[in-house]
Amino acid sequence: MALTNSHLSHASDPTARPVAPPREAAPVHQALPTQWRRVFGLREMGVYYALLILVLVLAVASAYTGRVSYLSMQNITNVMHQSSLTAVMAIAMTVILITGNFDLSVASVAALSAAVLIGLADSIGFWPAVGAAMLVAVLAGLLNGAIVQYVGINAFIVTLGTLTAIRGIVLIYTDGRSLSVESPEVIASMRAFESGRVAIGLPLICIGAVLLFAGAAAALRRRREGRGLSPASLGMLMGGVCAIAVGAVGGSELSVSKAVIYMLIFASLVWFVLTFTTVGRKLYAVGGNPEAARLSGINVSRYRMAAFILCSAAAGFAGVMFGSRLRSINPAALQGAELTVIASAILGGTSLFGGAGSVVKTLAGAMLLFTLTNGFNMLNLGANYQGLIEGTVIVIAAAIYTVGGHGRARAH
Amino acid sequence: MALTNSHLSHASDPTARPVAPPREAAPVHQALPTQWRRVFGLREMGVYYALLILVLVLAVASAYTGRVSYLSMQNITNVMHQSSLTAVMAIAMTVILITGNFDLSVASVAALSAAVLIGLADSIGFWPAVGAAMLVAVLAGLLNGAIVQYVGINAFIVTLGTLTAIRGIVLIYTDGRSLSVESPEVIASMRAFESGRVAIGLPLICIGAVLLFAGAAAALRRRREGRGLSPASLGMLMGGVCAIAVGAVGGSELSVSKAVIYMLIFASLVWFVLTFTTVGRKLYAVGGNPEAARLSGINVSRYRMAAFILCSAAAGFAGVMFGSRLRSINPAALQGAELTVIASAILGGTSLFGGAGSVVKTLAGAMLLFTLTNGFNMLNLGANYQGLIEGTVIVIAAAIYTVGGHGRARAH
Amino acid sequence: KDITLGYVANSMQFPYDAALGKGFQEACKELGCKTVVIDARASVERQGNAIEDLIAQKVDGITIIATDSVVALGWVDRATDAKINFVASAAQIGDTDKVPVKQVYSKLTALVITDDVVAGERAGELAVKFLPKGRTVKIGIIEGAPGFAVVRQRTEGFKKALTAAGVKFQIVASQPTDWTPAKGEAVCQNILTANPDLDLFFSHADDMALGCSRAIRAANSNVKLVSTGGGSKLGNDAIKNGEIDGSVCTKPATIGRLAAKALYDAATGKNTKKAQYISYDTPAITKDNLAACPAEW
Amino acid sequence: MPVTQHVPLMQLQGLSKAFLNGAVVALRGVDLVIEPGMVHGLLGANGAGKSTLIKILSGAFPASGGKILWKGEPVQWSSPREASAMGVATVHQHVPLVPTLSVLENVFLGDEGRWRRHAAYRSRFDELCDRVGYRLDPDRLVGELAIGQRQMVSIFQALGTGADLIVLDEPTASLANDEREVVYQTVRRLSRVENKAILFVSHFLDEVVALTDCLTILRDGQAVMRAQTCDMDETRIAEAIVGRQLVTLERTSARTRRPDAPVALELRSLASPGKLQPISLTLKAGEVLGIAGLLGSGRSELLHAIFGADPDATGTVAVAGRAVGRSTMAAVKAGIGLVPEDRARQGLVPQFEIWRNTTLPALAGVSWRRWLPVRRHEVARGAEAIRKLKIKAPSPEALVTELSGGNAQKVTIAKWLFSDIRVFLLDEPTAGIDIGAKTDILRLVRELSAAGMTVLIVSSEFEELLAVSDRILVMRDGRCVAERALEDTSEHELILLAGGQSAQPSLAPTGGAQLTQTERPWH
Ligand SMILES: Nc1ncnc2c1ncn2[C@@H]1O[C@H](COP(=O)(O)OP(=O)(O)OP(=O)(O)O)[C@@H](O)[C@H]1O
Ligand SMILES: Nc1ncnc2c1ncn2[C@@H]1O[C@H](COP(=O)(O)OP(=O)(O)OP(=O)(O)O)[C@@H](O)[C@H]1O
Ligand SMILES: [Mg+2]
Ligand SMILES: [Mg+2]
Repeated sequence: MALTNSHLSHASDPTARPVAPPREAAPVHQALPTQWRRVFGLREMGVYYALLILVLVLAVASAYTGRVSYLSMQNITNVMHQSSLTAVMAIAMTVILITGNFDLSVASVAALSAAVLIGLADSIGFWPAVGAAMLVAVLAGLLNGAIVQYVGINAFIVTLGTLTAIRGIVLIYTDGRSLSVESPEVIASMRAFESGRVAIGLPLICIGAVLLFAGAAAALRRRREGRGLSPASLGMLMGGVCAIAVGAVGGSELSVSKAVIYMLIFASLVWFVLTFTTVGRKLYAVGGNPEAARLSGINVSRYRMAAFILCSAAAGFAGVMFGSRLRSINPAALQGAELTVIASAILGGTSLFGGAGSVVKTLAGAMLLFTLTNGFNMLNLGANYQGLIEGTVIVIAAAIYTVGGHGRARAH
Repeated sequence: MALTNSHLSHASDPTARPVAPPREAAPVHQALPTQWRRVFGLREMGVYYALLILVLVLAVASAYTGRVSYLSMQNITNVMHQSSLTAVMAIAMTVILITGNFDLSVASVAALSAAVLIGLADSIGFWPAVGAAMLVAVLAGLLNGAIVQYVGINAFIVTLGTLTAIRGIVLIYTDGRSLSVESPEVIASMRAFESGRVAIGLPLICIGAVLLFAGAAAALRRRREGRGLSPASLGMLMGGVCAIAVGAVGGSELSVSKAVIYMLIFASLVWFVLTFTTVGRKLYAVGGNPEAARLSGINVSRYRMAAFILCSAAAGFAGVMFGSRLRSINPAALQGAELTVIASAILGGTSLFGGAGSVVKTLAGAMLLFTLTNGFNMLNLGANYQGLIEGTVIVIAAAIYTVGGHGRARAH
Repeated sequence: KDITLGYVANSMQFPYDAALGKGFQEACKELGCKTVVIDARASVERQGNAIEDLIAQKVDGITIIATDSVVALGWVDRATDAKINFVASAAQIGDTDKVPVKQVYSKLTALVITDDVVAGERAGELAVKFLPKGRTVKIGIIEGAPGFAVVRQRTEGFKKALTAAGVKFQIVASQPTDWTPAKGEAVCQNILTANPDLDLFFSHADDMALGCSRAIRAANSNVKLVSTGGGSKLGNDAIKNGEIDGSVCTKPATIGRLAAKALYDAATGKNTKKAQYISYDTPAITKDNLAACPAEW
Repeated sequence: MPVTQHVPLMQLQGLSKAFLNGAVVALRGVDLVIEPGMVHGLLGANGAGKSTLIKILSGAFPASGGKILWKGEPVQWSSPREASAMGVATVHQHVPLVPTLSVLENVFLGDEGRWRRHAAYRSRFDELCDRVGYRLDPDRLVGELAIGQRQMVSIFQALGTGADLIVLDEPTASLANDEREVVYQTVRRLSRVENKAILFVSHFLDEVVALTDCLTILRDGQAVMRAQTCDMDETRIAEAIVGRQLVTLERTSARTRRPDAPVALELRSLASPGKLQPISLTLKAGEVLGIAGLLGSGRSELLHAIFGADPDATGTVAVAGRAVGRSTMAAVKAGIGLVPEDRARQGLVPQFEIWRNTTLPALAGVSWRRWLPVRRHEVARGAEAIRKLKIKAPSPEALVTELSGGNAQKVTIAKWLFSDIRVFLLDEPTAGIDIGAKTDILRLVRELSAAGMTVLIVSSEFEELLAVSDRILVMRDGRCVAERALEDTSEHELILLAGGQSAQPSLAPTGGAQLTQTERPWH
């Protein structure tokens, strides 16, 4: 009697924690629906749903006002291009937030790196200048990390300080002028590095095929083991179909800028490390409970340092992309971008208290924010109303996943 | 650390500090010298020392460069006047941080309240407009608090959203233009309300006398009980002497603007409530461990709501002061001020994770930041170098108290 | 007696403000006076505090790029009450909606300014040359940030010129940036996607035009790009390369010099006239007459 | 019994530790020898220094003096990493786990492998489950687990490393009987079959006697006794721990019942969806109700529902005939107090000193005009708590984070002693409390009841329940499955009932019990 009862409550209310005795393993046949529900529940998928709803609303609105289709390939790749800089920083910010820290200085570091690139490229060439810019960025990360971890000052105030100080250095370095590159070779390298478009039709079809294959393999294996379809394999199958469809429709004309490619590569790398390696697990552990991590023999300071350095390096890379894109820099460049960066990460469900966050969702968060401004521009919404709408959408998007899921965010 | 657990480890980062915090306190016979050491140690007094050092450096520098004396009464009252708006918001921010929340929207709320004041004052008169402005601010606080506490969304993302949305409302309300007041009566009321100067020579002497008296009484009582001088009574005695000295030297010429008076009154009120009342104790408990507070019969949501409302009301009041001071409002007014506000609180040692913070130290933090810019202005430091210096000083000031005191983060 | 003059920039991070400060300092050096330069970092409050601090230092003259024109009225009053000469640079003092530019606030020593309505008109006149005749043309406007008076003034002048030339036009998009090239690029990209048949972009400043030109090139579009608030080094280069079709010459350093001169004359009693209106020529620039506008910022 | 090797696995020589610059001395020269294949019991009163010793030998922090020899070699580990690399695995008292990671990942948290999703982890986990004989869902988030399950996770964690020395700091304090049994079997197998050395800390003397081979008793940071367990019995151990004669608490058969006492607490179909089935109950003033059950049987949920801390709860709670609102504030106002089971998470404010924590629920009582707390009174109350509950702390000014586990637990109890509380809800009040203090607390419960207070006490030690309760309620799966008057039951029966075997169903509820049949149709 008791069992039936607790199982009933199990099935009928996934959010309430069942009182099932912990001693018995959850019966396999019962685990499936809840797993599905969790994976496709608001808490896990909230930010994607929010993004989807926004895109739908904008598509309908633009169709209604008789403009060019909002969902054109060009517009979608535009949004990706526009969000690429922020997304790169937001991905690294996710990592730093996962470790339980905070970095307000990213935008300043990016500006500094761009300034170094632009300032040096003419004299020492593009690639050496990129090296110098990245070096400067990494040093900034070292500085941040060392002060936070070894002096032990709160990350918020440290990076607020370096935000100001590094912006000051940019001002000193540029002496309040806009810098630009002159040399045609450098300009050519920059263009090749950043703005060149890459056809992605074929690669997309390949990736789709791989996904389909992997998904089918996983599904078959599970079938053989007598278990049903898992959400992961369904996801892979669906993703594969989508990729192939988009690739086939877009064909060889489908192309994105290199910035988007870099962003996607960086995101995949970080996602891979976080999801599949022990380094990832340790990063989550360091943020989730630093004391537990320390007692398990994890070098907490080192992982947190590494996150700071990664974050600044990513900012440096964003700066290099920024510099190459505009081939000039003014001292106010990227000012205030840190809030957009952090907002992307948090919209993606990253916890400010460490221990939870996901790169893919952060990406969705960034896309959400840039889709919004893109939508404003496409619909030519009055400048005065944009702030109100943007703020409201942010809160609503956050509400979608918060209200949907009680309890804790998963670490990935 | 005896209680290591994910909740508690946030309170004092265990990795940044050694696990066994060397603390000097203890058995009763030892209590006196250690009490002194604690009270005058860097951890407790760090921000005051930082402020003192900064003022000394600036005074010497300005004397050395032969400019008007930095420590002139006029300059000191100027700094107080300049910091008053930020200080009012920072004090309320301290309360919200103590309860373990966060409010990024203060600057927008202040701008909205100023806009309402300026927009309505001509038609409905100054005081009714003040009422309307405060009402709007309180509503904004209610909105923030309700979304955070009852929908359960993270305060950072909510207030980032309302920061944007409320700024959008300001933009819509002002239609992107500067508003200003015309009516001479309103201008007169505004001037009387905000900029009027109040002679404080006599009150200062009175306060000094009261302090001296209270300090002496406390010291005598302790003497009678056979214990030595307590730091508190010494503080009161010294404060009293200083107040009388300043009052006597400044005489009847000593005056500060009403904004400073309001700020001081607000600070004293909040300080009193936090330090001496049950409400204050509960606010600290709510931030220190919300679950424990809840299980001790404290209505956590209500206290956190109240903190949001207080914060927005303070922002509204700051907006009223701002509007009265400038008698006009530009839609971009106070943009970015939230970071200064939060920086003041955190420089004052307030924890971002709740449960610790002190109004007086926040005040010192705000003074520190404004003394710095004031010093730049007085010393004619190259504008390019200001950012770098300001950032560095912020980090150093934070270092002073962090490095000074390991361990024991007390509630106040 | 030593003469000390103060300059409070809106934000030194804008090359425009920095160039104005450079011109100001150079002129002061030539005139033999000291300078105090303060950066208000785009905050009204900070600018007010800076002016208070300058008054406390008893400088002989102050010039500012007002962050907020209306608010600045109060500062002018306060400074002149303390018998300090005040010159407004690059931005009007007083309610820009109600007071014409040339009606200078009476307590000011001088207003040294680019007339932005006129600059907008110059851009409009330039645009007319590039626009096809005989049909309603579609125009996209790349605004600065909301809340700035110049945003309205430049658009106003631009439209005035088009109307005067009898061009039939439709503003299909008018979107804000925050005066940065990065936002300029994004906004142009989006507007172009939404309106592939656009004829011309009008940008409120060279900075956004720079970003915009990248977007136009990336889209392989041949939409024209006209800017105002030009005369910057990067902008002139872009005009030379044909990335921007034309702009309007502005000269912040000249403004700084003129402001310093006006303050110096007032402080030394050479010219105590109040409420002078000082402006300079703002010609439209294209590839052909770039030499007429040596870049000052 | 395996052969004792000549070189002991670990040897501690003159270990000492001082906190706060010498103001608190936790260890004063402790010697300890740990041999493989032996279960070494480490005993001592609260604050004796057991956890400190363990933290030192697991590398969590350095000693102030003394030496650690590992397999005869002096070692000086400066981080937990080195200790675990050498082969020391530790279950700390305050279960440090990562709440945002799954059970599986917590178990292999420190593992050095390269891949996070390695299939081997799952098989190793299954193996561990089999080895221990306890199943946990590997994919649950640790943050969602109850404290007992978290305890099991950290035991798994220690076992997963394959260490030579396994240190268990009060592993059973938050466990119920069944889980305890699992731990005992594991410990026995580890030492007997796998020849591991075990250092075992516990306040339960029966399990110490049953489980350990030899023991060391600490008192005030000094080892006061070393012995083979077979030479000792519980009474002697208890005396050595507390340093005085202990009077055992006899069962309450001689207690005076007050059938005419007024009804103090009444529950009417109190329920919480998914957690608690409807329950109705009436308690008289002065009555002590024990609640028995296994881990996760819903006992805590019941107390939380009564206390208004469960927002989903339905039904009514009435104190002295008046219905109480559904909030903790209303509950406290009505005179209900709750001592939660998880002191760190639910009981204490870490930034507060002992005195601030003690007075938190009843600030008005120490305040001038109910809103200005008088510090003098508060500190006096803190001192009073220290005296009354024998809390080992330098002064009321000590921060609660500086107390030993048991002493922190006492502070959570002290919180309610001074307020105007009529109904006490005690959730595992004796968890982690030493044998001496345990009797003190049980005696306190009796004193409260004698003074007319009503007490609901949850304990996994049924003996304890039998010692103080008038009636005992048995819970399983969120339901009340039985109710027994004290005279009608025994520990054996309670264990059977809690575990799900039906004991004679004929025994009807007695006393003031009002278990309405309609609400429990399955009975
Ligand atoms: N971080 C610390 N700061 C100050 N004192 C501490 C600290 N940690 C422990 N102590 C003190 O050291 C003494 C020993 O504590 P320890 O935790 O070792 O006791 P224990 O024997 O484990 O007790 P329990 O059975 O209650 O867990 C106690 O008096 C405690 O107050
Ligand atoms: N199978 C389970 N699934 C989910 N949660 C469970 C399960 N078993 C127990 N719990 C947890 O246990 C709680 C219910 O048990 P509760 O803590 O009330 O039991 P208890 O009898 O007090 O046990 P304990 O002695 O551990 O406190 C729930 O809050 C839930 O978090
Ligand atoms: Mg212990
Ligand atoms: Mg429980």
